[in-house]
Amino acid sequence: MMDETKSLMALFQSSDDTSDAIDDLHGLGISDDKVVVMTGVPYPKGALGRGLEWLALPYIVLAGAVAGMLFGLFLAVITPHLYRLDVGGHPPVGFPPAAVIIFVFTMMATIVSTFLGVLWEMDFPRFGPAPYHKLVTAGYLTVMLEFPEALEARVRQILESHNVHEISEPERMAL
Amino acid sequence: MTKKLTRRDFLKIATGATVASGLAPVARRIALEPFVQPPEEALPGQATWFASTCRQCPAGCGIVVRTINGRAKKLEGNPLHPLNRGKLCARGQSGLQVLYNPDRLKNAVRQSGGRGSRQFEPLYWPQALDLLEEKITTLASPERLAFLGGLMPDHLYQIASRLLESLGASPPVIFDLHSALEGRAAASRLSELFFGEPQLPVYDLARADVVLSFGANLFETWMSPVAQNVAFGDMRSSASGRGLFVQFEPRLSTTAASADEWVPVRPGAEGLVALAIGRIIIEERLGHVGSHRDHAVMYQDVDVREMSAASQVPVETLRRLAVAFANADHAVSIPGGYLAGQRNGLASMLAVQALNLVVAQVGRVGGVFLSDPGPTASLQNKPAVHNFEEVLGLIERMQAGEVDLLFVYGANPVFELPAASGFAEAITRVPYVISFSPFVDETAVRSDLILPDHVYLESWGYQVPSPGADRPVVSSQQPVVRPLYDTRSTADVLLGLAARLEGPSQALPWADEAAYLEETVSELNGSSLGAYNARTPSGFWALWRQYGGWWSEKEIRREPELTDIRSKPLPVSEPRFDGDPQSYPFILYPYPSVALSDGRGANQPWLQETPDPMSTVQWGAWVEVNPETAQALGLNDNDVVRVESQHGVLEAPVVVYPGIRPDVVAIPVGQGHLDYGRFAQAASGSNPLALLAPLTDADTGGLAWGATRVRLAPAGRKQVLARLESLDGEGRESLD
Amino acid sequence: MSELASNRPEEANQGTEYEERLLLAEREDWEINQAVLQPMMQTGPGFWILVAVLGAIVAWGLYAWGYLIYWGMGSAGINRPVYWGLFITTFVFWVGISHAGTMISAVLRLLKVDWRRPITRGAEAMTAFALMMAGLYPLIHLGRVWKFYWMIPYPNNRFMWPNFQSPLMWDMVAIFTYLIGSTLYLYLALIPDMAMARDNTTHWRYKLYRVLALGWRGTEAEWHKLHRALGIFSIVIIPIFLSVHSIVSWDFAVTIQPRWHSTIFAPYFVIGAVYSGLAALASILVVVRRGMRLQEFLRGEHFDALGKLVLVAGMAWTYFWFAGFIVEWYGNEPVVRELIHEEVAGNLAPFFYLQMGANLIPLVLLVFKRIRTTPALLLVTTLLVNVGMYTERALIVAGSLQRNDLPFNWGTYRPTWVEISIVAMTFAGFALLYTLFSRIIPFVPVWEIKEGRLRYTVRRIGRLLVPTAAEIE
Amino acid sequence: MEKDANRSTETHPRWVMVVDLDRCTGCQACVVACHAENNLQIVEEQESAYGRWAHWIIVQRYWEGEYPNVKARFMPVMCQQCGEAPCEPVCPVFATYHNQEGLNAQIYNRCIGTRFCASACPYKVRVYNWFDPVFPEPLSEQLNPDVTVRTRGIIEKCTFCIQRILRTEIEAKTEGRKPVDGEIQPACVQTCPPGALVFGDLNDPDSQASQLARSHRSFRLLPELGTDPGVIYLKGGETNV
Repeated sequence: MMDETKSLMALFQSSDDTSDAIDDLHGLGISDDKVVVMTGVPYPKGALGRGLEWLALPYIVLAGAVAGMLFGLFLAVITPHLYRLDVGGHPPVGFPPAAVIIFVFTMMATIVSTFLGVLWEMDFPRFGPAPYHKLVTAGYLTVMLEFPEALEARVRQILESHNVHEISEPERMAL
Repeated sequence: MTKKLTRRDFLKIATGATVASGLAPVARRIALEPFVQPPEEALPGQATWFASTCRQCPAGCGIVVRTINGRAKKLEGNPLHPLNRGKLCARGQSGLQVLYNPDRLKNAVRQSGGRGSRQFEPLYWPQALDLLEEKITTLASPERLAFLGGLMPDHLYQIASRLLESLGASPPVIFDLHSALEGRAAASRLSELFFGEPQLPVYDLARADVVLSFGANLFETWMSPVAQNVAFGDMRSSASGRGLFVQFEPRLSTTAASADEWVPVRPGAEGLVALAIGRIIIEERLGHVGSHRDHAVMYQDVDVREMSAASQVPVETLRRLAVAFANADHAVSIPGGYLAGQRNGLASMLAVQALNLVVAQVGRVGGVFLSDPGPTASLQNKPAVHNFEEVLGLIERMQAGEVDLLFVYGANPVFELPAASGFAEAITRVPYVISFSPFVDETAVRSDLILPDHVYLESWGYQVPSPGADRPVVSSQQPVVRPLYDTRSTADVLLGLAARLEGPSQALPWADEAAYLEETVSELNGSSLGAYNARTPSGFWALWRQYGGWWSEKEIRREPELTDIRSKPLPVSEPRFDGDPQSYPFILYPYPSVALSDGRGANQPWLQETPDPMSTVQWGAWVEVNPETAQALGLNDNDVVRVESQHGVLEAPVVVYPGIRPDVVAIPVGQGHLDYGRFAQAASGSNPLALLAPLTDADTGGLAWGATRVRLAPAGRKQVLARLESLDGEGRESLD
Repeated sequence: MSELASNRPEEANQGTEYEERLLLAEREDWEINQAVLQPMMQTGPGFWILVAVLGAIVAWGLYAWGYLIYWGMGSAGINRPVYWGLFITTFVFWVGISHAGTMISAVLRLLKVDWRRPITRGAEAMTAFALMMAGLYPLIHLGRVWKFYWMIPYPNNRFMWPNFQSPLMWDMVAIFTYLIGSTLYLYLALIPDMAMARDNTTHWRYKLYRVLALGWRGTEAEWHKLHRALGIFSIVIIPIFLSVHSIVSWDFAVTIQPRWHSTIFAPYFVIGAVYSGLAALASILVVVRRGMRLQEFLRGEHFDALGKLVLVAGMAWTYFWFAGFIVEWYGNEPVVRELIHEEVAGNLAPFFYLQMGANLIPLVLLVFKRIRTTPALLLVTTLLVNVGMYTERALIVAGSLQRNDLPFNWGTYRPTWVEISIVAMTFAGFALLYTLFSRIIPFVPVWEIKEGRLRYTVRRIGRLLVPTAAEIE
Repeated sequence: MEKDANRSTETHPRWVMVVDLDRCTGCQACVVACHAENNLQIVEEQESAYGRWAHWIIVQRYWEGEYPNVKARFMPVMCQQCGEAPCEPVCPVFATYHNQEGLNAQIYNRCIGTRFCASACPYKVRVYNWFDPVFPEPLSEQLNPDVTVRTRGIIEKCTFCIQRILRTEIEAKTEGRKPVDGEIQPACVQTCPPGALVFGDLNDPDSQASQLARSHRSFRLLPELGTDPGVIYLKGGETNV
C-alpha cells in the first residue's frame, strides 16, 4: 500500500544492543533481508539477528578440483603418447609419476577455484558507491535498515531505546 | 677385414676423379632444423677421402683423410696400408691440428727486430729466394753452409743433399729428439754389427709366444707404435694362445702396464740381464735348439750371479724367464730405446739382440727379421738419423765461427738438445740462420729468416717406413687440401734456389717436387710384387696417390745373414752416470710423452688434452717418484719438487708413482715450450732436457739421455695437476 | 603522519603512548587499528638505510646472475661429479623456510589454537616470500635459462610435451601450486584489514588499500563466506605443503646416487622444513617486533608457544635424521660408509659437526622458558637452527655428490663468488620484500585479534581472574 | 638381457661395444679420435684440473700391488648406453631418451642444462659444457659437419658415434641391405690400434660383439645397479679359451 521506503543507518557499540534492536525491528515486521549488519569483527553465526543463507562455494570448489584432476590426467597420461619417447626402461605412463602430477594439479585447481569462488559469491571486487560507515572498522556495529516511511518514528524510537550511538541517513560512499 | 674395406676402397677410387673438386674452396651452408629432430639424423655434405702419409712421427703410417668442401675433417688409418692396417695413434689422429693450427706462419717472414725480437715482417717469396741466393753466393766457402734436419720426407732429404753436394757443402745433419729417445741411430748401428747393414729389423710381436722387451716402449713412441699395437692385439689372441710379454725397465711404462710381468732393472743394467739369461740358456742347454756350443764363446766372460747382483734381478727370475724364453716356439727379445740412452747402450743392445740368436729366432716368424725392400731400395737411399756426436761436431763448428749460414728444417734443436750442449749459445755465433718451420718454435725465433714449409697434409712426398713391415712398403704423401696460407714447400724452395745457381741447376733439373716425385716413383711401376700396376706412368701416379703408396701383395720376409758377431765374447759393460751418487742420489729418466712425443705435439690442443695413460694428467709435466722415496722426502701428490742436476734445475709437481724404482725419478719430455704457439706455451711444466748431461755412448755416439743423476728437494709449493683420476679415490677401482 | 586519518569518535581522548599501555583486552577497536597502522607509517632513516643496503646486495646479486648467464655455469664452483652445489642447497633451504607459514596459520587455524592470531600474517608472508626466492633457483641453476619455458606444458612448435616422469617437473608444478596457494591464502585473510586500513588512511595508501579491499564492508554474509573460504583453504593447503617438500626430496631420492636413494627422505625433508621454517619465523618475529614496536601484540606467550613448537619439530627432525642415519650406518654399503666417514672424520667433518651442533644445541636451550620468552636469546637460538639446517642441506646436496660408485670419479667442490653473491641476493631479497611488506600491510591481522578478544571473558576462580575462551567461531 | 631382447624387436639392433681389457694398451688413440669425430671442446689446463675435463671416453688406470710386484691395468670408460638408464627418466625435457636401437640418445638442442642426468648417472660419464667452446680460427675448420657443436650449459656424452651409425645404415639401405657386422665403426673403434674395441649388434647372435659378449671373461660395470649397460668388458690377464 505504501510506496515510500526509507532507509536509515544505525551505529551501535555493543552487540547485545544490536541484536535486541534487530529483534524488535523484526517485531515491527521489517523482514530479515531489509536488515544488513556491518561489523569490523566477525561475530558468531546468528549472533546478530540474520540467519544464514545457502552457499555455492563448496560446489564451485568441488568442480574446480575435478577439472584440475582431469587436466592432471591429460598431462600425465595423454601427453606421453602424443610424442612417444622411452626413458630408463619405464613405461610411457607409470603410476607414481602420474599420481604425483594428478595430485598436484587437483590441489592447484582446488585452491584457485576456492579463491575465485568466494570472490564470486561476494560478487567482489565491487568498488561502486555503497552504503557504508567508516566507523565500522573502528568497532561500531552498523545496522542498515530499509522500511516503509510510515514506520520511521517507531524505528527511531526502538533504536534509541537500545542506546544507539548514532542514527543517520546512509551515505553512499565509494569503496 | 676386407668387408670393412669395400666402402673405403670405392671412395678412394672415386678420389682419383674428384681431386680437383675436393680441393675446391670451402662453401659454407647454414640449415635450420626443428628442435624435435635430433641433429644426429641430419648428415650434411658428401665426404671425399684422400690417402696420404702421417708425418707426426718417423714411423710413416698410411692415412686416409676425410675432406668435405675442400676441408680436411678427419684422419683415419689407411686400411690397406701393411704397416698400420687402418689404425692410427693419438698423435696421428691429431694431425688436423697441425693443419689448422692457429699459430701457423701465414707467409715467409724476416725478423725485422733481429733474432728473438719476435717481430716478423712479411716477405714476398721472390724476395725470400733472392735473399737465399744472395746468402749462398756470398758465402766465403761452401763448407761454411750447414744444414740441420730433423724429421724430413725422403724426397726432401735427397733434394737437399743433392743441392748441398752440388754446392760442395757437407750433407745435412739429421737429428731429432724423438729419434734420439727411441735410439734410432744406435739401433741401426746394432743392425750393422749384427746383420751387416743399417736397416732396422722387424720384431714379430704378433706371432711370438714370448716377448722380452728391454726398455722398448712399444705402444707409445718407439719405432712404429701403431704397428706394434696392432701386433700386440694379435699376440694377445693368437691361435697359439695368449703370448707371454715381459718388460725390463726401471720404470713401469705404459707399455709395461700391458705386459704380463714387469721386471724393475737397475738403470742401464738391462744388458746384464740379457747376458745372464743367455748364459743360463747355454749353460743349462735350454730350449729346442739342440747344441749351444757355437754360442758359448759369446758368453764366456758372463757370470750369472754377478749379473744378477749388478742388475738387482734375482737369479730365480732370470732362470724362470730364461726357461720360458728358450722353450717357446716363437720368442723375440727387443732392445729398446732406453738401452740406447745409456753410456753402455750398444753393449746392452748387443746382449739383447744376442738372445734372439741364442734361441735361433733370427729370420723366423715370431722372431726378428729384416723387411725386404724389394724395388723400394732405390727410393731408400737415406741414412738413418745421425748421432748426437755429429750434432756436437756441428755445434763446435758453429761455436768456432766456422758456420756462416745455417739451414734448419724439421728440427727444433734449441728445445730438443740438452741445454748443456750449448746449441742456444752456438747459434748466436752463426751470422745468418734460416728456418723452414711452419711454426715459430724456439729455433725459428733464433733465426733471421723463416720460410715456412707446407704442413704435411698440404704437401707432397713419400716415405719408406723404417722399421718396415713384413713386406716392401712405400707410403705416399699428397696434398689433401689446398695450402691454407702463402707457405711454400721447402723442396720447391730448394729446387727454385738450385735453378738460380748454375752448378746445382744441372744436379736438380726438376721444375718442382711433384715432377721429381712422379719421375722417382715411376721406377716402382711394373714390379711383379706390386698390389697394382698401370700401363702409363700417369696412371701409376694416380693409383700411387689413391692407394697412399705402394706395397707388395704378399708377405716377404728376409733372413739376414749374420756377421761374425757370435765368434767373439759379448762385451760386459756396467752403466756409468753423470754426477756422484752421494750428492745426486737419483737417476733421471726422461721419457717421451705418449701424446707430445718429444714436444712437437705440444702445439696441438687435442694432444695437450690427451691424458697421460699412467698419471692421467693432461697438459702439464710432472716428476714421478716412488712412494717410499716420496715418503722419505715428505712429498705428496701435487707437491712441487725441485729437481737439480749438475747441469740444470727445474721445478714440477710430484706424481707418486708405484711403478718406479726408488732410486729413479721420471719426467715426461714435451712440455716447457717458451715459443711454438699459444697451446704449447699455455701448458705448465718444464723441459727435462735442461737437466741432461751432454753425454754419449762411446760405441754409437748416441745421446746418453738416461745417464744423468739428480737430487730432489721439496719446493714447499703445491700445484694441482689436471688429473682425470680423483686423488680422493686413492686409486681404488671400487669400494667393495 | 599525514596519511593516518584520525578516524575515531569525537569524544575519544587523543594522544596515546602504546608502549606502556595495559592489557590488549582493555583496548578499543579503533585504538588497536591505530596501534597497528601507526608503525607502518613511520619510515625513519634507519628504515631507508636498511632498504638501501638490501637493495644494493640484490643489485649485486643480479649482476652476478647476469655474469653467470653470460659466461656459463662454469663461473659457479660446480664441477664433475658435484654437478649441484649451493644453488640447489639454497633452493631446498628456502622451500623449507616456506613451510612454517602454512604450518602456523593453516594447522593452528584448524586446531583453533588461539595464540596463532597475531603471528599468522607474518608467517604467511614469510611463506610467500621464501617461495618467491626458492622459485628463482630452478631458473638460476639452468645451463640455458633462456630456454626455461621448455618445461612449461603447452602445445608448442617443438611438438613436445615435458617429461612428467622427471621429478623436476613435479617440483616446478608443486612449487608453483604452493606459491599460488599461500599467496591467495595470505590475501584472502587480508581483505578485512585492507578495509580497515582503507577507512583509516588517506592519499596513496587509501587508494592502494581501497583497491586491495575489493569493496569489503564487513556484512554478516561477507564474514560468513570469508570464514568458509578460509576453512577450505586451511584444509587444502596442508596436503600441498606436505607434498611440496616431499617432491623436493624426491629430486634426490629417485636417483641411485648413494645416500640420496632413501625412502625416509620425504618425511625427513618435510620435518626439517618445518623445523627451519618455525625457527626462521621466530627470528623474524623477534626482529619485526623490535623494529615495529609491536610488543603488545607479540608477547612472551607467543614466543613461548612458538619456541615449544620449534622444540617439538627439532626433536622430530633429530628422530628422522637418526632413523635414516642408523640404517645407513648399519647397512655399511661401501659408498655410504665412505660418505659417513667423510662426515665424521673426513673433509666434510667441520660441516657435519656444525650441522649437528647447530641443530641439537637449540633443543637443549629451548627447554628453558627463559630462553623461549627472552626475544634476544630466542633470536640467537633460532638463527643457530637455520645455520644448522642450511649446512645440512649443503651436506646432502654437494656433500653426497662428492662420492659415487667409482672412486676414479670422486671430486670436491668449492663455491665461487658468483654462487655466493647469488645466494646472498636471495637472502637480501627476502629481507627486502619483508621489510617493504611490513610497511604496507598490517603486520598483525587486526580482525583476527579482535575476533580473538570476542571469545574471551575474565572469569573468577577463587582468588584468580582467569581469561576464559568461549566455544565460538 | 632378455628384458632388453623383448623390448627391442629383432628388427631393431641393440648396439653394444665390447672392450677387451686384455688388448687395451692405454695408447689414448680412442680419446683423440673421439675429440676429432665429435667436435669436443678444449677445456684447457686450469678447468681440467678442477674436474671439468670434457672427454667422452677416458682410459682409467688402476694400480695393483706394491713395488716391486706392482701391476697397472687400463679400463676405457665411456657412456655405458644403459638399457635401463638412470639418466633418462629424470630429464624434464626429454633431452636424453632411449632410441629404437637401444642407444641412450642425447639431443643437444633439447637440453636446458639442469644437470639432473649427470647427477643421476652412476658412471659419471656425462660431460657438461661449463663454458662456450672456443676454436681459435682456423681450428673451427676441423669441426665435423655431421655433429653439432654444443654451446655452454648443455650436457653431452658418448653417442657411439650415432652419426656414423646412421650414415652407414643409410648407405646400406640405398644398396638395399642391412649393414654387415663390423661395417659400423665408431671413431674410437675404427682407430683402436690393438683392436681392443669391438662394436656390433647384440641382437645378432653371430656378430663378433655378441660372440665376445658370451665369453666367460665378459662383465659389466657396476652390474649390481641393474642398469643393463651396453658396454661389455672382457676381463684382462687370462686367456680367451
